[in-house]
Amino acid sequence: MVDMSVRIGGVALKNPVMPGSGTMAEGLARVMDLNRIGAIVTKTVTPDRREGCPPPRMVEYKDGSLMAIGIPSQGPDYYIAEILPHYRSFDTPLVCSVSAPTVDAFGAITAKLSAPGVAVIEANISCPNLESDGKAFGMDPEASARVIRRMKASTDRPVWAKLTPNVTDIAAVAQAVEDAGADAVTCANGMLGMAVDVENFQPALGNITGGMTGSCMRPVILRMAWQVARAVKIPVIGSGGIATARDALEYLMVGCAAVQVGTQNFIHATAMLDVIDGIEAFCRRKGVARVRDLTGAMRPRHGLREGQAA
Amino acid sequence: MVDMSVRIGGVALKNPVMPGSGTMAEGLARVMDLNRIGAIVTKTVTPDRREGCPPPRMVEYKDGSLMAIGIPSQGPDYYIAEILPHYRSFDTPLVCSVSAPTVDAFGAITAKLSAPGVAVIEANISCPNLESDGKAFGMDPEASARVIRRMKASTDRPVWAKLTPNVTDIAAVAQAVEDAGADAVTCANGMLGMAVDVENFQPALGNITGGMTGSCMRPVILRMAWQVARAVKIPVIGSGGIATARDALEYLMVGCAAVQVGTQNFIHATAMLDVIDGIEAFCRRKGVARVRDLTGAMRPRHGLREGQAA
Amino acid sequence: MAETLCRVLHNDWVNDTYKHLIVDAAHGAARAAPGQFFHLLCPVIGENAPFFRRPMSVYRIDKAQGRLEFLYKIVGRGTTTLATLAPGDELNVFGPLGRGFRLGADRKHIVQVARGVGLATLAPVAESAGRLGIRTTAILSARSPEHVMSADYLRSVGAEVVAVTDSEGTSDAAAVERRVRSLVERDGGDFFVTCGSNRLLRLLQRLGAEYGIGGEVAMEQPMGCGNGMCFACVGSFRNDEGGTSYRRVCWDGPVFDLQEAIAWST
Amino acid sequence: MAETLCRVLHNDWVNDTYKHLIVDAAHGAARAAPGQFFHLLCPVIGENAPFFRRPMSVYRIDKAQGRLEFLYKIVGRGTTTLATLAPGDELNVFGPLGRGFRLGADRKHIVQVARGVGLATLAPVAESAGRLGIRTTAILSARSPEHVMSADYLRSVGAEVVAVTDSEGTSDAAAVERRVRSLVERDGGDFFVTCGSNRLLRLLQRLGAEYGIGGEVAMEQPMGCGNGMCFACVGSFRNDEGGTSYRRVCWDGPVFDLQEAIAWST
Ligand SMILES: Cc1cc2nc3c(=O)[nH]c(=O)nc-3n(C[C@H](O)[C@H](O)[C@H](O)COP(=O)(O)OP(=O)(O)OC[C@H]3O[C@@H](n4cnc5c(N)ncnc54)[C@H](O)[C@@H]3O)c2cc1C
Ligand SMILES: Cc1cc2nc3c(=O)[nH]c(=O)nc-3n(C[C@H](O)[C@H](O)[C@H](O)COP(=O)(O)OP(=O)(O)OC[C@H]3O[C@@H](n4cnc5c(N)ncnc54)[C@H](O)[C@@H]3O)c2cc1C
Ligand SMILES: Cc1cc2nc3c(=O)[nH]c(=O)nc-3n(C[C@H](O)[C@H](O)[C@H](O)COP(=O)(O)O)c2cc1C
Ligand SMILES: Cc1cc2nc3c(=O)[nH]c(=O)nc-3n(C[C@H](O)[C@H](O)[C@H](O)COP(=O)(O)O)c2cc1C
Ligand code: FES
Ligand code: FES
Repeated sequence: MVDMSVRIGGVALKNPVMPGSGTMAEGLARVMDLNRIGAIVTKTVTPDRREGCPPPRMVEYKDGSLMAIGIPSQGPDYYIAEILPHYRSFDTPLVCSVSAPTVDAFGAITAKLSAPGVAVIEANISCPNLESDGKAFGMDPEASARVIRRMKASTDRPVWAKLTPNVTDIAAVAQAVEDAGADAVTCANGMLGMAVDVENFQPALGNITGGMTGSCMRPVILRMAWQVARAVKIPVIGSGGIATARDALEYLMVGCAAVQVGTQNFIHATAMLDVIDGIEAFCRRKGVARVRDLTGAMRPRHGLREGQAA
Repeated sequence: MVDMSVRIGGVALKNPVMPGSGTMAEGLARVMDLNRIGAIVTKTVTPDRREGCPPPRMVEYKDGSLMAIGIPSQGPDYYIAEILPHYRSFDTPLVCSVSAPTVDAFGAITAKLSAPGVAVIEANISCPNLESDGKAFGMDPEASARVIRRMKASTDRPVWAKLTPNVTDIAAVAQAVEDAGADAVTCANGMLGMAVDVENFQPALGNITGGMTGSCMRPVILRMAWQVARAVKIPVIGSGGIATARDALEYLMVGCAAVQVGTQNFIHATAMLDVIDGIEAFCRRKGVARVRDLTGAMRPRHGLREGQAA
Repeated sequence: MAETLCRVLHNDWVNDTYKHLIVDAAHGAARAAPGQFFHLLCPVIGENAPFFRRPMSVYRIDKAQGRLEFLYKIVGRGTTTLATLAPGDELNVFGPLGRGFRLGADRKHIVQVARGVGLATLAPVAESAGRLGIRTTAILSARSPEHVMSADYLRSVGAEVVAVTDSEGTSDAAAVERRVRSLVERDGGDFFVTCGSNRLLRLLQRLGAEYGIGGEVAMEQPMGCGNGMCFACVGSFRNDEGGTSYRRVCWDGPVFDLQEAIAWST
Repeated sequence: MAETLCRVLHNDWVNDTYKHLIVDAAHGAARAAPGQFFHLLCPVIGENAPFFRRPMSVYRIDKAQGRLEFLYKIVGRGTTTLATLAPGDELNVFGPLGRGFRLGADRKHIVQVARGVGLATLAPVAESAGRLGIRTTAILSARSPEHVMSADYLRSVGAEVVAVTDSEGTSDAAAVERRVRSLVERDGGDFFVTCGSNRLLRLLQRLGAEYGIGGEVAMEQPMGCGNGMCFACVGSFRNDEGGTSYRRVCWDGPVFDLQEAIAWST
């Protein structure tokens, strides 16, 4: 028996696998038992109601996709009235992702959504589509820290900070939010990208830029998760290009305590179950008693293949 | 007849297609006529001799690769004695890429390599493998500007600045090197990534981190090229995930004057010829008389597909 | 709703651009309703590497034999590799998904107007209507008589079929309008269903408003998840407040109220 | 050296893990030398999506008929999809690449010791030596007698063949050492070539040094470009200054001086 449980910023999870915000919705419950996953993470809610980005919203690549959805949101009241009840019947902790245009508004929505049934508030300080050119709070350590401090003052729930990968020094942002009191960091959101419809000399996305996600981004985001895990003491949740247990193991070994599966849920709705089962099978095969022992289990390469290196 | 010629920072190129530094070598001349491409760009030379990164140096993905080569360099004297002569028989301008650990050393190697037969010096301020954690001059606008100023003072050749994509605000770095006198910017080098050999609990690369390149990075680097082209007046050379003419056209349309083909040269050694021919065929089909008219030809989307957007 | 590995039983050309696919899918077939769709994991072969699944309406549902049928047009990467499947091959099928047609038993005579891939989507409506004892007239619009598909099948389930084609000059808007008016005025047509053409959608919206006749339309949009999770498939729809809002074609549709839909210029 | 679309003529199992591939490649065949390799663009099929090409030594070169032959072991993604090719399919082949064996005409008796895929690499050496009138003895090491490949072919080109196998207990280092010593001491063996085993490489290095006999070894390393451009394929080699330096297996090799090579622990 492998102990699959982990503790992330004050919350006990039965296993380290959960969806990325915005990559699951009520429909998932029709496909699988949400009691099996580590946490439920809902789509980011904003204070205002918004429609999101104009279509087309998606460009496909061989090993990833570029999506500009924006945050279609119906506001916190709707969330409490309509979304929360869907998930009340599961014993899986619910992580509510929030975003807002100002520090004040981050505080207000956090307070409002600290409702019964919400276990954690995840701060989406990183969504690349909201502002032009993708500028976001998460690009600035100071601004990120301000958001988290205000959120911590507005709730008794643990606060997770979801970082943007569109930065020079992601470890610095992680340290700033840790200092500001974040209980965990999620690393990371989609990377800002774009595509051109060359036949028509126009942007392929209605929003021009979008978030690049899926397997092909894993090497880049994994490197960031490694840098973050070495910089902070709070748990790190890896999110970027996880499609299989093997991919999740990479994140755990570089120092993550848990992982979020995103785009892959769109291709195989039960992807998270395969990831959970695969991690457990790996632990069994390798004699790892507790999944949390995998966190940071990567060791330096022994005996370089060719002896001395330059 | 399509006019395929372009001018990049003072140099006339017969067409806008050239290799990325470090993705061609003498072997390419055995496969194709180097007179056909817009420029020859040689592997980065450093002042010292170095062996480069320990193997394994490569991890493959479905639509890109992660390579940690480092800069195996035999120094500028060797370059002048052994590398330059290989390319003297071609009438294609030679771009010599240089890198160095200090601003002074950047100046010195630039002066030294402003040898007969060298048309342009490209500053590799972005190589992600040289310093631990991938820190590089190119991550700091100030440091980048200092390097370019010193190089401009050390040579009468045009200087191109090759940016790193591992930054929050690539447009700011581009503006800094433009102000420092750069004649063009190349956008961009590989993105820092890593991979884990989970079976053996160790990094998959001898160097731990490496540069992620190939098609899957195109959406991200293309977005950066677009941001850079809007921020500077000097020509922008796009480099990231170009495998076909269609890919190159994306870069031209977002504002690039030329492109560099990298990883694809490893898969199809004559990839650049296909890109050149494909761009020319596109121009003919669309009635574009001069390839330079494609630069920045992207227009806003007309009539959003579904009427009014939020 | 589930992800199922099905066995391909048949995958043959119907004409020069369409193929007819039959798979063994007891579970899916048992649950699928007209207008619903399945999200198919098309194979990856060389440069044709579809990343997401591809949505396909159910064309026929054979509950008795546990078979699902699709009628599809080869247009791009996914449909190209789908076309390579041979009997015996496996196909990963996710569904049934979406909201199908709501055929109230109080309808008397359904007028369906379809073009292109819309034929596939509307075929099960005729079959269902037949079982419910509702009269159906299917106006099938196509490029040429060879491209009129499934007329025999529709007749076999009891529908009256009117084929109109570009090559015969019978498919223009005015001609179709005359047909529809006559079906309403003389034959008691009291419900419109349509799929596959913006021009025909606009026509039926106008006539529906004029005659006060309700209807439904099956919409298309490129899809990510097909299951309401990614919001990639939105299009604009008229809302209650007199404006428009985005709705998910995969989740709120693909079948929408005729008058709420907005013909997207594609 | 060029990129050529070849037609597959034959691609069949030799035993449970190896296949024998023959392609029509007039241009490549005319120029390839023993020890050189081709860089093959293996097809992309589903999850098996090799990104770079895969290097394969020429196993046989039939200049008369313009054919190239490869003998390959199925180990991963690229070789798995390579194995799906059927006669008539196309294969994109790039080469010949690399530096092959240098068989000076002054050799009298070449002793070649190969294991695994090394058999493929050394086969053309025997053929070439045969044509140059140089005697060759090939010690073929394998898991079991069924895995000893190409013994007949080697005999047909004039080589003497000694098969040693794990299952018969004849392949251990001591046994092979006795064989080689005897070939040198009694039969005038004056040049070593080897491929496919670090253990055998070390053995021949030791015996070569002891007897003052030269030799060459074909090395392997995962490759990117195969054409000296990416520097992905380096390994450590002894250099003139008594140290080691990285050299590109694709460009400086794959055939290297026996004593300069360092057995990489794989
Ligand atoms: C609910 C639903 C039901 C459908 N039912 C059928 C059916 O029964 N038979 C049938 O032949 N087709 C049907 N379609 C359309 C079918 O899904 C697309 O033709 C298919 O996804 C194209 O995939 P591809 O990889 O071959 O093309 P791609 O290479 O992805 O694209 C080729 C072209 O088709 C366009 N396209 C891609 N996906 C869609 C889409 N989902 N809708 C509209 N245009 C698209 C692209 O913009 C591009 O111009 C349906 C679509 C939906 C949304
Ligand atoms: C110059 C040269 C000539 C070769 N000639 C032959 C030959 O004639 N017959 C033959 O069967 N094989 C030969 N090989 C080995 C062959 O290239 C590899 O087996 C093949 O590339 C593996 O590809 P794959 O996609 O099937 O495996 P992958 O899925 O890429 O990897 C499977 C395993 O093989 C290892 N591997 C991958 N590539 C290589 C490589 N190039 N060298 C060593 N290990 C590797 C990987 O690390 C991994 O452990 C040669 C290699 C070289 C460098
Ligand atoms: C369609 C889509 C919508 C997303 N919406 C949100 C969101 O609302 N809030 C958020 O924090 N992240 C959002 N994300 C980011 C994901 O949660 C995840 O961090 C990212 O996709 C990287 O993981 P992946 O590569 O596994 O998809 C979204 C991603 C996608 C693809
Ligand atoms: C193996 C390899 C070696 C490289 N070496 C250098 C280098 O020495 N100097 C440099 O400026 N860029 C180097 N690059 C970056 C390329 O020039 C190019 O900018 C990058 O690969 C992105 O383009 P691509 O996606 O087309 O490969 C190298 C890239 C690769 C893959
Ligand atoms: S396709 Fe994902 S919500 Fe419709
Ligand atoms: S494989 Fe590219 S240099 Fe050898």
